[in-house]
Amino acid sequence: METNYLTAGPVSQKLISQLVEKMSHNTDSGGHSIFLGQVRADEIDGKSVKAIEYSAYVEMVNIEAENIKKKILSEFPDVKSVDIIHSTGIVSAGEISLLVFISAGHRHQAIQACSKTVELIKDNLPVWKKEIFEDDSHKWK
Amino acid sequence: METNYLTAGPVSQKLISQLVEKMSHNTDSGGHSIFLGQVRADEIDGKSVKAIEYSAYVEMVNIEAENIKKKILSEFPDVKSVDIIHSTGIVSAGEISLLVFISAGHRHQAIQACSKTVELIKDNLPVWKKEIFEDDSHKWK
Amino acid sequence: MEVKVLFFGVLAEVSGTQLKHYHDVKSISDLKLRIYDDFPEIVHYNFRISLNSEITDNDLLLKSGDEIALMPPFAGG
Amino acid sequence: MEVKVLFFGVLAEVSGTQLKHYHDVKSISDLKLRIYDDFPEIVHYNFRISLNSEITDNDLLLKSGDEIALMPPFAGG
Repeated sequence: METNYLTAGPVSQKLISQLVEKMSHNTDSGGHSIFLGQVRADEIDGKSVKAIEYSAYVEMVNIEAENIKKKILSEFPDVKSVDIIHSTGIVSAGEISLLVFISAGHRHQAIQACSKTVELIKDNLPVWKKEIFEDDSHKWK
Repeated sequence: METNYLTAGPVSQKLISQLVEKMSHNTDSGGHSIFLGQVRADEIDGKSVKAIEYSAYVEMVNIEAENIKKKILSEFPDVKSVDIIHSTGIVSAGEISLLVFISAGHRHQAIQACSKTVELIKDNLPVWKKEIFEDDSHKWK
Repeated sequence: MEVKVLFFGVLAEVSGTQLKHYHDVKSISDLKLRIYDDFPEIVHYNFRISLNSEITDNDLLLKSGDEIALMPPFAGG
Repeated sequence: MEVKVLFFGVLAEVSGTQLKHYHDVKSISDLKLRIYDDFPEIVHYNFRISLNSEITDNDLLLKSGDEIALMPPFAGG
């Protein structure tokens, strides 16, 4: 169950830094557009979300994430790279659960491709989430 | 000449990490949209760009960046914070010269506000650049 | 013949399992009836079916080794 | 009276200076003529004028202590 797209627990600061570091070696990129999804401490029926537990259909995530990558690269010829990392398992409020990192020659395609990638992830990645409240009760989303 | 918007030399990995770290304390943010502008090793008339030297009208950068921040916060009520950092001085190819960091409750406004902030910066920040080539000749942009 | 059925999200909770093998099922519609028999609660939930990691709305025939997943609406990001 | 004139971008290179003080100038149009006298090359460049950090296209009157900047098209980002 190897995957380049899923990480156990939150997307770490270290992972984000490594990607930024890696991208800078590509001197024909002029812009990076990054989206970070973060777990909110939403209040629902008077109870505050303390974490989200994500589960995923791993094989299908790999297939769908590859499809998204291919789609973006063909639709945005100026895009040099597409990185997608989604959490599985527990991610606490304030922690990052999704990272999308697009590098492109110029800003417009970087920004547009990032936005589109996030939407495709929402629509197509087989990932589910369970909101866990302070009193350890939960709610499926 | 105090400024929150300009940094001498490239926008460092450390600065980017610090911003990501800081943002995660805000547990009512659900999305961060980040744009990083990077110096490209463009080839112009057969010569490769090795660095860009940025100069800025510091007082006016402060005023205009404040205006951009206010505009974004009023146009996008879901946006919690707007951070803008632009380089001055020499930034080598592959290094970051602009960072825009938007945190919002939800992804759509984060992404739209980031895109708009980048455009407002391009149009309104009094910053100039000089491309420096491998043979130390230069060209104003 | 044997197929593998995966339950995701709220359906894993409702069924009390993430994985169950079914024997001698001809088609997806046949399988669905068997699943509803085992876990009547599932009928109240909205979900899609994938066959070998590909979503399908058709009543396909099944063969030994097939992997079917019951997937509630995605909620990633 | 004395005003402060800032030259940015390529205009700093063309004029050979980033800052020059001018005395006894009445208005922006008056100042521009004085600058063109000192640096005739500048007439070939496209630029905007700011008075005390605010861009203006008008021929405003100047007073002592005013800061005027000659700004080629912005190229940040």
